Amino acid sequence: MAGAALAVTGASRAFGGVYAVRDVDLHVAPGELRAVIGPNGAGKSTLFALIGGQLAPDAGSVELDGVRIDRLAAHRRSRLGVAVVFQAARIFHGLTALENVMVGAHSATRAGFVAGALRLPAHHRAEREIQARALECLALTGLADWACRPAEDLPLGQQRALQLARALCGEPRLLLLDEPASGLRAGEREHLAELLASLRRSGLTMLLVEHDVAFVMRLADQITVLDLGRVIAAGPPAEVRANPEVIAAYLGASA
Amino acid sequence: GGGDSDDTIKVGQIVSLTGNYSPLGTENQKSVALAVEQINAAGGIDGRKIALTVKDDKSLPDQAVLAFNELKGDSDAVIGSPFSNSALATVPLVDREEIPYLSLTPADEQVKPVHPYVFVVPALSGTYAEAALQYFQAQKLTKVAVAYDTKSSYAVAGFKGLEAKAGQYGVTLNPVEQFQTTATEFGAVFTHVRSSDAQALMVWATGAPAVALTKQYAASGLKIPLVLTGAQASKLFLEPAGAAAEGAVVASSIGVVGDTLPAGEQKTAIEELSKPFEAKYGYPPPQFAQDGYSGVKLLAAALKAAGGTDKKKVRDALEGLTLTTPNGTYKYSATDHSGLTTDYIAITTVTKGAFVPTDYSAQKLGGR
Amino acid sequence: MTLVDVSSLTVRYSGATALDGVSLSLDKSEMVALIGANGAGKSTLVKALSGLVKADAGRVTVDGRLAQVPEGREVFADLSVDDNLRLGGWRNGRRGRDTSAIYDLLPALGPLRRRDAGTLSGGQQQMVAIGRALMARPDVLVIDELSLGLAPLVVQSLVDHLRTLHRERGLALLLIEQNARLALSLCSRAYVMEAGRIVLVGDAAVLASDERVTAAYLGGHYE
Amino acid sequence: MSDFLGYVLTGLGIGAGFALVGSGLVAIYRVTGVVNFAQGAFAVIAAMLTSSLLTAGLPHVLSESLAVVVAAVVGVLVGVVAIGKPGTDPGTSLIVTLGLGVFAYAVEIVLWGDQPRSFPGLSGVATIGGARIQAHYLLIIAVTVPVFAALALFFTRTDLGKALSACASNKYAARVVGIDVRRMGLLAFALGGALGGLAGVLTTPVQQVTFDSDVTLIVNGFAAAVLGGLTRPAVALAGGLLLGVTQTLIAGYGGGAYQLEVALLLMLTVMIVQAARTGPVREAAR
Amino acid sequence: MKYLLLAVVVVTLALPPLLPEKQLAVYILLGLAATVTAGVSLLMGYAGQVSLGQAAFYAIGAYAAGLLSVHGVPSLIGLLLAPVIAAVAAVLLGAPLLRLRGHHLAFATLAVQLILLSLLGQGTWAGGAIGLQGIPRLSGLKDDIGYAYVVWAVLAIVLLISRNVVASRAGRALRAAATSETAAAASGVPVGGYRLAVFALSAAFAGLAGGVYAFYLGYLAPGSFPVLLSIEFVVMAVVGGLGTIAGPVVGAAVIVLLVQFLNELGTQPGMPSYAPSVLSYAVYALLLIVAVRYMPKGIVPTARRLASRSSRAAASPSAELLEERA
Ligand SMILES: Nc1ncnc2c1ncn2[C@@H]1O[C@H](COP(=O)(O)OP(=O)(O)OP(=O)(O)O)[C@@H](O)[C@H]1O
Ligand SMILES: Nc1ncnc2c1ncn2[C@@H]1O[C@H](COP(=O)(O)OP(=O)(O)OP(=O)(O)O)[C@@H](O)[C@H]1O
Ligand SMILES: CC(C)C[C@H](N)C(=O)O
Ligand SMILES: [Mg+2]
Ligand SMILES: [Mg+2]
Repeated sequence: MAGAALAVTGASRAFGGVYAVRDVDLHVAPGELRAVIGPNGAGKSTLFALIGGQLAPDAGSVELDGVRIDRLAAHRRSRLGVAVVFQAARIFHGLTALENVMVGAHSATRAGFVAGALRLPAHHRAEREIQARALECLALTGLADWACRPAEDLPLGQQRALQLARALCGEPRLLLLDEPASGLRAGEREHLAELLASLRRSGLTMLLVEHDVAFVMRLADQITVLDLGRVIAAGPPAEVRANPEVIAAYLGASA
Repeated sequence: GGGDSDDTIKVGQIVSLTGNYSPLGTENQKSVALAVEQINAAGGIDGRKIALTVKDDKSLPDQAVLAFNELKGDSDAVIGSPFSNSALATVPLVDREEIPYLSLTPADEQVKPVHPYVFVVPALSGTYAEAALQYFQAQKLTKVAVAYDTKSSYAVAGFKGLEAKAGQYGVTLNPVEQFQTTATEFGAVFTHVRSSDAQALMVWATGAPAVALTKQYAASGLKIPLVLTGAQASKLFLEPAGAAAEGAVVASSIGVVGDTLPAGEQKTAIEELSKPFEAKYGYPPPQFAQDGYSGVKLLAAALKAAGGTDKKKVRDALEGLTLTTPNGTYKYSATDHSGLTTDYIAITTVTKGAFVPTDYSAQKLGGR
Repeated sequence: MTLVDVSSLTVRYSGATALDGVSLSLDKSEMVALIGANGAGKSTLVKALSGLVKADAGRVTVDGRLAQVPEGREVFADLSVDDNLRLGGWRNGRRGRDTSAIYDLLPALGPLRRRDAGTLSGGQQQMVAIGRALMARPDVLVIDELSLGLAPLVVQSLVDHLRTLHRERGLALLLIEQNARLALSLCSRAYVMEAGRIVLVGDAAVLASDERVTAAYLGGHYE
Repeated sequence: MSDFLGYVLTGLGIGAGFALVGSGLVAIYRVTGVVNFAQGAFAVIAAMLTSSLLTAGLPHVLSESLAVVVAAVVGVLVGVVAIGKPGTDPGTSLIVTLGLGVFAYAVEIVLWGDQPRSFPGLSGVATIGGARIQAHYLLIIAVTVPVFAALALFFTRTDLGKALSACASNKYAARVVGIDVRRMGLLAFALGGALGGLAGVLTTPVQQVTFDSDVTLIVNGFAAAVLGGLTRPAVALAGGLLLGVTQTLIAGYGGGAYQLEVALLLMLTVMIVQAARTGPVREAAR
Repeated sequence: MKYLLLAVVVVTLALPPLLPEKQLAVYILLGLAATVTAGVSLLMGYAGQVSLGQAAFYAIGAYAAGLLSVHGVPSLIGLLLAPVIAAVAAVLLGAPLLRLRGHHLAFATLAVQLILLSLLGQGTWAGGAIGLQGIPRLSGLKDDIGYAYVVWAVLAIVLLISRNVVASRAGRALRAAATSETAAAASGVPVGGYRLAVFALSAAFAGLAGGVYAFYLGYLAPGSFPVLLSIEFVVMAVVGGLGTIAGPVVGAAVIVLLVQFLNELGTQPGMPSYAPSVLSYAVYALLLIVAVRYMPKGIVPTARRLASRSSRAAASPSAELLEERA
């Protein structure tokens, strides 16, 4: 499935009078992997929440392939193809890893209460398909062995990977990744980087927040830098990395 | 099927042994048991002893219905709950099952219209109301405030009784205050009464709210008489209410003031209960004990007259019955299933923790 | 002098064995790194050090005051940042609750001191968790994921601060850090865990060039 | 006008009683995250006990104080059962307190029967601005206000208070910084028990208690406390007073006595409005 | 497992004619309680919502069926409308109430029940405090044995529906939303709508049971639906095991039979009049506490675990887990 185009225009969101996101413009082309970086508290997660539907913007608009989505509830945006990997591991306790991932495909089928309650064959068929797809996604994220374990028993790193598998199971067109590599070791990071690269090759549009600068530099097509809720720089990785303002606010000498 | 082949007479009793109406129910139960004991000790009715089965309705109408359903299979007669709502819930089943039912609660609806198998033992709410109105008229109290519990059929019937006959006795009711059985705060009632020109406050309630109201009344600063009804004619009201009850006017069955009656048939009937009751329990039988005891007496007389436990015959016997009990002299008939008139209601004042007939009542009672 | 001594520690979670006969020690003023893949059992070991999980076998002894930065931040979400920090000094009595040094170290927290910690961004919360642990003025500081969610600049200054504390106050440190290179450069000794066991232990500099380590924990690291 | 003042004053007295019941809920919730359904039982037990002690000839104040102490002890017992086992989540504890509340019925009926009880309080009537109010209501207000002030200061100004609050905020983190969560929880239950007991002994003289009065008590107490989000004592006091005054005004001017219903509707409205404003509860980000 | 199920069915069908009248009544009330509890279990176990007012929907169903038939609507139609009306009431109430969570929702449902009871107690149209009388019996059903079969058929249907819902896509989504609404919504689950749907479904179960109750007893009063009854349903659900299909039946059976037994015990001569209530209060409480402390998942899951531990023949644990919810 082809990735969608995202256009955030003039988006703002304040908490108790303090802007977390202020007048942000962000245009992402289909199939692009856009990184968003910036200091802690810069507004990256808030921006993601405005796109994913966890928060409503005070001003501005969010468009997906030219359709305004900023007034839609989160579950409707999911149906339009927006998927999220949260900064905190928001997994479903009491469900197995496999079931967690199957929930990710919720929008992909329509079978509702009645079909379920009456056990219509259509429901069965859909369930089988989703289960197969979920197993694939678990394999893709290296979680195949965990499929039947309760999700809360997974170590934190695996829980975050589980979120990614869940997001992928819904076959999204826009994937929001909030620090997907945090807590991962070098080997696992490498694995994740390869996975993201292959997803980009398949045409998925992605938005990536990450503090591992090297990881970002290697993967991103374009980088947008936020500070205090505003965009302070945007452009290709090399350019952003050399921007003195970005170095002063975020990267420091080490990068 | 009835107990005709058996040689005991099976009587079921539905009674509130727990819950809000248990102060009434426990007294009902004691006196019913006492009466049955006396009858059995004297050889039963035509040689047949009475076997009593007691069911607790927990002061809930639906429990009374369940209890009746359990009893209906093998009871020759049923003595009913002291809780008016329980009784009213049971009445339709009595109609269906056609078992003689002696009700120990006064709500008027039980006998208006007449239900063939339902007979009421205490004086009706309406009768209490009328007795109170007669008292008001005699005391020249023409403006009376009323407060009543909207969730007790007894209280509602009492209020309706007042309303229906107030004009006749030259009494106007104002203000009229409503509360629920669960109410605990009556400040608003008193404030309304205070800002009216009412000369007395009559309260229709049973159990907890009556006690709470009486206590708060004492502290309210209101000086007009507080008039209560038969539901309070018991130590189970006097004790919790304590000093706050002093001076309250209480309408009760004459049995409660038995001591003060002149010797005679009525006094003998009362003492038949009060002597053994007091010996056994250490206090004089309250209103509800009078009701229970009278109920068994009425039933026994009817069984004897009917010559057995055939339900239809017992019913017919009840309708033709005239009998003096601690509650007064009953005259049931086909059109009147409530035996008592205002003559059998005493108006008392709580004095030093006891019910003492008012001069008004003493005169009436002594004059008979 | 040994501050922390873990010997043959075994911990099981309803069936699964998370730690299997782990032994580890930490001397006074020693900085030790603990590295290992996801699920190796690092966090379980940390929890066992503070008695937050029970040992099924083996022994843990801690001599001196131990404070930890738990995995997953674990701030007091509806308490203010300042109260979060003060509670870090709970065991120190009243005098130990002056928070100003923390704001000097983590200036980003200054303007947030009255905010409920639950409303902070992920990285800001991580700073609170670290500040809270420092408030305990510990002899041993255990950090389960130092740089998690922190901007590079902040990591830098924290690392500098840990060095200073080590130098000036003799702080001992047990560090779990996703960036193994960083951990090995800061610490003098390191343990490597796999599947609930210690598989390697030794001098940090030596381990940093051990090929078994470089392959899994340093190899593809982008720094 | 003096009628109005009378209603308001009485309402404040009644409301202070609600607030006191609510304060115990707040104390326990703020520390353990458990909404204690057995809270009404503390009040009932203390009230029943006071009536027994007074009947046995003990003087006032001593009887009431003893009853409050016993209520605190009962609080600890409830706490031990409800949160004693490590790893019990607040939802489960809530269900346990529900069970304990019902268990209290059994104990109360055996000890004191199922009939209402009461005992005399401060007698006499005070006249304020032409309005009459039972003196005892003034006593309730006079005790409640300082209790709430102390509670608010305790939770927000003292380190122990903050440590207590930390337990509900994040139990795990509390253990991490070395707070003994279980002990703090039991302390909270003791405090809740004492506050519940205080509510019981103070309000009973103007009402009366039955073993099952706890439903009314807890509904009113919860309604008061919920205004403060179950965590802020000062707002809970305001909530209780508002509730009390609303009830007496409705009884005074509306006729009928839908006291409990008013409390319920008010509580529902407040909760729904609050929920609509704050959105779904914040999820622990683990 | 198959055989166990078959045995249960056979016993259930064989029992009514064999039971004495009094035990038959217990059997019927047990079936009704299990039906309502199935809804509570669904709500608590799968949607993470605690309802302390489930008896309100039981009452709504009962009064709906009762009032309709008292006003001449054929009893069968009354019975069918009972769950519908209860569900509609649940949707109307749930729309605002389900914004609340956890203890707030618990209190709100309790409040709703108290208000409903008060309305029923005041409303003369509903028979007021005395109750609604003269409800006819279900057409064609004269004796209690018939009701026993109706009740257990209703229970079977309700259990089947809940099993299917739980195993379905919707059920999985609900379980997910119970721990993280944010993540569930982000995965496309219309959390609010689903919550309302289960709330309505559980109300429909209660309403259906209420309808049967109305015709069985022929009389309804507000007092038949006390708050304690709602608590009882929660206790049954928790004791039996939340989120299991057999749990509600086991929980209801344990409690109803125990309370029945204690009632017998309490009404023995020589026992004080308060004995029955004291014993039953004590038993709810102790059962609940013991269950929560020593069988935190309830009887059914605990028994299942013990059984699978003893029969080592069971398939690999992962296969078992895959089967679990299916
Ligand atoms: N619910 C809230 N109430 C008040 N302030 C908030 C809330 N949520 C976020 N903020 C504030 O908004 C700002 C932006 O937060 P956000 O989470 O978007 O930062 P971020 O860029 O993702 O940071 P990090 O890299 O640390 O995750 C922060 O200062 C944060 O404290
Ligand atoms: N509460 C729990 N219940 C069951 N198993 C658990 C639990 N917590 C951890 N485990 C298991 O214990 C093992 C060790 O987990 P631990 O969290 O200690 O690993 P870790 O090395 O810290 O991983 P990470 O790098 O992801 O933080 C894992 O296999 C995990 O599945
Ligand atoms: C006078 C009593 C025997 C009746 C009781 N007051 C009732 O409400 O039913
Ligand atoms: Mg963020
Ligand atoms: Mg870890």
